[in-house]
Amino acid sequence: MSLLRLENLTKKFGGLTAVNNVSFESGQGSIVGLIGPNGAGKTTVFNLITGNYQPNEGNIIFDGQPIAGLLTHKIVSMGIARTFQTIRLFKNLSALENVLAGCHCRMKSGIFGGMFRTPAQKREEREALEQALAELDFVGLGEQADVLSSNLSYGNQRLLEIARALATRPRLLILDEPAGGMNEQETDSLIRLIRRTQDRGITVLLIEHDMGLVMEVCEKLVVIEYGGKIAEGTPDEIKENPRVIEAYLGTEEEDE
Amino acid sequence: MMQNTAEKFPKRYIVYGICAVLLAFAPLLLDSYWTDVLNNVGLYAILGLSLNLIVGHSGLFNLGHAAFYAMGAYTAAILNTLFKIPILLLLPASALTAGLFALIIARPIIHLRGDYLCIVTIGVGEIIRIALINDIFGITGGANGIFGISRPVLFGLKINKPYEFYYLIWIFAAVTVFLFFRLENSRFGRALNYLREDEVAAEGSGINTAYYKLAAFVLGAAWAGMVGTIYASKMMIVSPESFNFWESVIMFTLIILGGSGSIPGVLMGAFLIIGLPEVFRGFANARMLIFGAAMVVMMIFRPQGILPPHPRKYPIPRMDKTNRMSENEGTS
Amino acid sequence: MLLEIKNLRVKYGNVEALHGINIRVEEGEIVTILGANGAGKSTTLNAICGLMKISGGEILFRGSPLHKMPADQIVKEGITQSPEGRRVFGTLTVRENLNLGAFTINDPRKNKKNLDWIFRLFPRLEERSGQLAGTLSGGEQQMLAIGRALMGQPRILLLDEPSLGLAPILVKTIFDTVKEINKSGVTVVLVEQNARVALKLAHRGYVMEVGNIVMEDSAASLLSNPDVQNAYLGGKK
Amino acid sequence: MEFFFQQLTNGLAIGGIYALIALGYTMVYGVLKLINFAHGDLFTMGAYLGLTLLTSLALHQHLGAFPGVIVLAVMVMGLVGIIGILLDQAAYRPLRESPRLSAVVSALGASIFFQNLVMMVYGAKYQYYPKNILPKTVITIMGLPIPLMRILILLTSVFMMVALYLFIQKSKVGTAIRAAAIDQGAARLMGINVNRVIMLVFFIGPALGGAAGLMVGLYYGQINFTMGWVYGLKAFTAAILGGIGNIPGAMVGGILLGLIESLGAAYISLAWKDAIAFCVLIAILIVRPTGLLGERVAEKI
Repeated sequence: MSLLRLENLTKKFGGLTAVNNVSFESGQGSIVGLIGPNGAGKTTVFNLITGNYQPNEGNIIFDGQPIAGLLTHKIVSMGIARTFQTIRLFKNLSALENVLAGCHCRMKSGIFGGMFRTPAQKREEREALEQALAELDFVGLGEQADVLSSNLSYGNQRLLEIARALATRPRLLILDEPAGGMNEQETDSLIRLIRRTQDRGITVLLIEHDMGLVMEVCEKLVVIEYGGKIAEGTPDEIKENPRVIEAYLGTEEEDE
Repeated sequence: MMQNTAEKFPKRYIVYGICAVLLAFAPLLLDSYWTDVLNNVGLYAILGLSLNLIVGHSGLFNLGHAAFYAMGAYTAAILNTLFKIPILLLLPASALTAGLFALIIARPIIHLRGDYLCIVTIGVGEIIRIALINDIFGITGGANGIFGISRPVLFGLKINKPYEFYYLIWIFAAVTVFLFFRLENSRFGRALNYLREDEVAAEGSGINTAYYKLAAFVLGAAWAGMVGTIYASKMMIVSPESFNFWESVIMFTLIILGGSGSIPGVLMGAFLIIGLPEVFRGFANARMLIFGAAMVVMMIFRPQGILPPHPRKYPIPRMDKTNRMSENEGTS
Repeated sequence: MLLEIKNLRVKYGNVEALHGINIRVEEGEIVTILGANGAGKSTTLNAICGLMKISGGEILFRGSPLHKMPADQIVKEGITQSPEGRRVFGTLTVRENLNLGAFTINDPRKNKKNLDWIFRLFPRLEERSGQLAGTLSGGEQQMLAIGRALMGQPRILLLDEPSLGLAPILVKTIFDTVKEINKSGVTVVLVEQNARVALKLAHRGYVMEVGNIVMEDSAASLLSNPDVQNAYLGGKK
Repeated sequence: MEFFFQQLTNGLAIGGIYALIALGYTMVYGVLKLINFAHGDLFTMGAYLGLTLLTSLALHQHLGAFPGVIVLAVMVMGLVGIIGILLDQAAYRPLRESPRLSAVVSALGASIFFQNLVMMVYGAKYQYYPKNILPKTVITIMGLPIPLMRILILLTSVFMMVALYLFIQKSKVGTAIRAAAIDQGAARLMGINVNRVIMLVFFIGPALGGAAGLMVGLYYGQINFTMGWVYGLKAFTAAILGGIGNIPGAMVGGILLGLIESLGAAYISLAWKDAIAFCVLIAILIVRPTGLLGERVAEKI
């Protein structure tokens, strides 16, 4: 059963075709990796899914519903959350408040509730706070709730973005280079974090250059080059695929 | 270490308390001239608080707030002089007109980036002023404005003297502070801050940024409209020149000078910008010169404003370490 | 000795990012600085280039103190950088980018010679010389960033993560060229996260961890050092 | 036809003046991302310094009308340019690392300061340029009369704009200015002294603004200490109209705004003249949020 299905997705910027007729599916509960050389259009695919860009052609079906053309916040509330390639935290706010941003779309109170502190509003605030703290704990930042997000280390900032995304209670989590800037140990614990996310029933779609992580954690890989899909399969199949080796991995003369 | 900061009672609350008591008894100690100065301070404090939602919390450049102030003042003036509706009953009407007007003009331009939004708000402010001068629809009285606005009547008491206005204005200010304080510590207030910090990330976290920008504009405008009503009945006359560009600049400046996004900061800013030049009245001509230079110097030495906002507080319960779901303690 | 960093300290606000590091670079070497993100590698390079104020220690270039010079003077002394993230001038043409690299050199003949050399190293740049730099691919932008730094006729070329975000196949092309640049007499300081490739290229290496140098050795020894292997080379999986 | 032609040429002359002032906004914005709200007051200073130098030195009598005015213009531009550099050093340079809103308040403060300085030195009343500095010739083109003054203003402003454009596009220093506008850190790595670039920008922009002030004095004959705010606002509008940070954009925006205003005042309503300009601006920004020539860059996410 596929949760997310891309059908013949095409995106052009001016004369440049950034994404060219790409189709693939993410099964419910799976971990899918999107790999390919830099500039191949991977992040553009993510931006199309999350509504930051609108596709020129093709469909995006999430849970049976077409989502292309919807606004980003609407897509988030439908159950797709993401992290960013270049970390985009709210720098002047604490880690906790960053995660509370994710809780926002599951809350209801507005101007009136805020001004007059209705019982419903108070209950909602308390629940959001509990959930935000739980997500911080989940990624291992429970101790840093009070810390200004810009004061966190690089690796922890990536984790905080994941916590913020998880707080939206997604069914699909999209990670854009989550291991970027992490050392080996941090990457190892990231792998465990991704697995635990999957255990919560959340489907994961990720872009990553760290082949160790990709090969270990992903069940399926989709390879993109010059905006087009060139291969799709299990990590083992992809490792053997001659087109992928040529385009991406390079001829392995001596490495690894 | 995590601490339950909500339990601590910051010293600054004592200072706020003393200020509030001083304000409550100020008219007893001051003559009517200085009471009136404080009345102006109060009006600008509320205007500043309303603009603070837009500029301070949402980070939207608005240098045309006087337009909304004018909308409220003229709505009250027209309805009061034509239909003799009591001033205080017109507060909701003024809020509605100013808010609706903000909605109509902000809707198509709200997505513009900062500096572009800035010039558009200046432009809207100017268009409104010119429209008022040109006696648009034949109801604004042209360059002379509208005379003969009645005084507010509260529980049968006609508010006339400076000290009476003082309490009307400062009670309005106190209510504003109370409501806005709660608002900025709510889901709504946080949402404004998220979009100020990073709009793309806010939208990506599921926040309808366009809605919140508009909401900030409309709420800020509606509040400024209500201040306009009080102003109209205090002056008993409204004219276009009371709502020119420099009024918007004053509101904008007092926020930044006092502390953008901070309620105590905005109040402090209102005292400095409106009150201080009165103190230096003796300098006559050089007053504004010094004022301009002071703005520059102030920004150089304290760019975040005099009283920048404090981080919000949340009751973080102490957690049992053994219950941790995570396997790695956060690294530093 | 060409470049000597003695007990260098740098602060960001109140937080000290470099806690007194020592690095030496000899004429003609390729020296690599390894470490995870946030270890202070880029901070070190930016301190050398004068983009970052230092709070203690010295940076000596042939015995004269670099840390007292403004950034533009340091470029004139012969130290140029290809920065992290490439930072090409996107709305200027490739040619204009390269000319800016030669901003400090007022000899058209020299510039012509350098330009020819760079076009030999990176023929792609010549093909695209009239194009806006922002329209180049990631690999081409990296070539442009290196080419631009070479236009300043450096004695020392500082490379900050030239492999960042590039496909392995492109990384190889770039690193082969770096070797060639070094052979032509330019000393290279290479900051990398991709430790394996960097150590294969370099003569000597330093390993940084949270603002300190924790190891210093020849590249070959570092490559076979089990600690380094575990921490930076992915161990033996 | 003649009425239209008069409005057209008048609009072009005013537009040229707006464009010159707009260049100052756009150049500073390009390099520092700062709206220099005091720029309009530098324009006022140009008008007043022009008047002072004109009456005290009487160059037009010693050197002849045209050479005299040219020397005068050079002097005014130099002086206002220096004031521009001083303004930056005093009010903006200490704020380079501060939040952007603080710099805006500093700019507003500087504007209030300059405006009141001019008022204290010269008084609040209108001041008048001596009459007949330049011959009030009216020449006829294709049967239509046009004052020489208008042609001179238009030609001078176009000349300055073209010179600036070539300087920015073709010269080494001009390329350095563009580089600093894109990425200051990277520009410093090229060996560009960014502080010097900023000083240069704060010289050129105000110098052009000062020249525009002198032109207004010569063209209209009367000046006032508050004139900078109206002209400044119009020019800023022009810069946004063309796409701020964009030098050709400021020129196009300025000329366009001059034409809209002049024709709008003539054919729609004089009383609504200033409002028309803003309405056009808002309409254009709704359709093209980056201005006419502003590049539509997809934000990198």
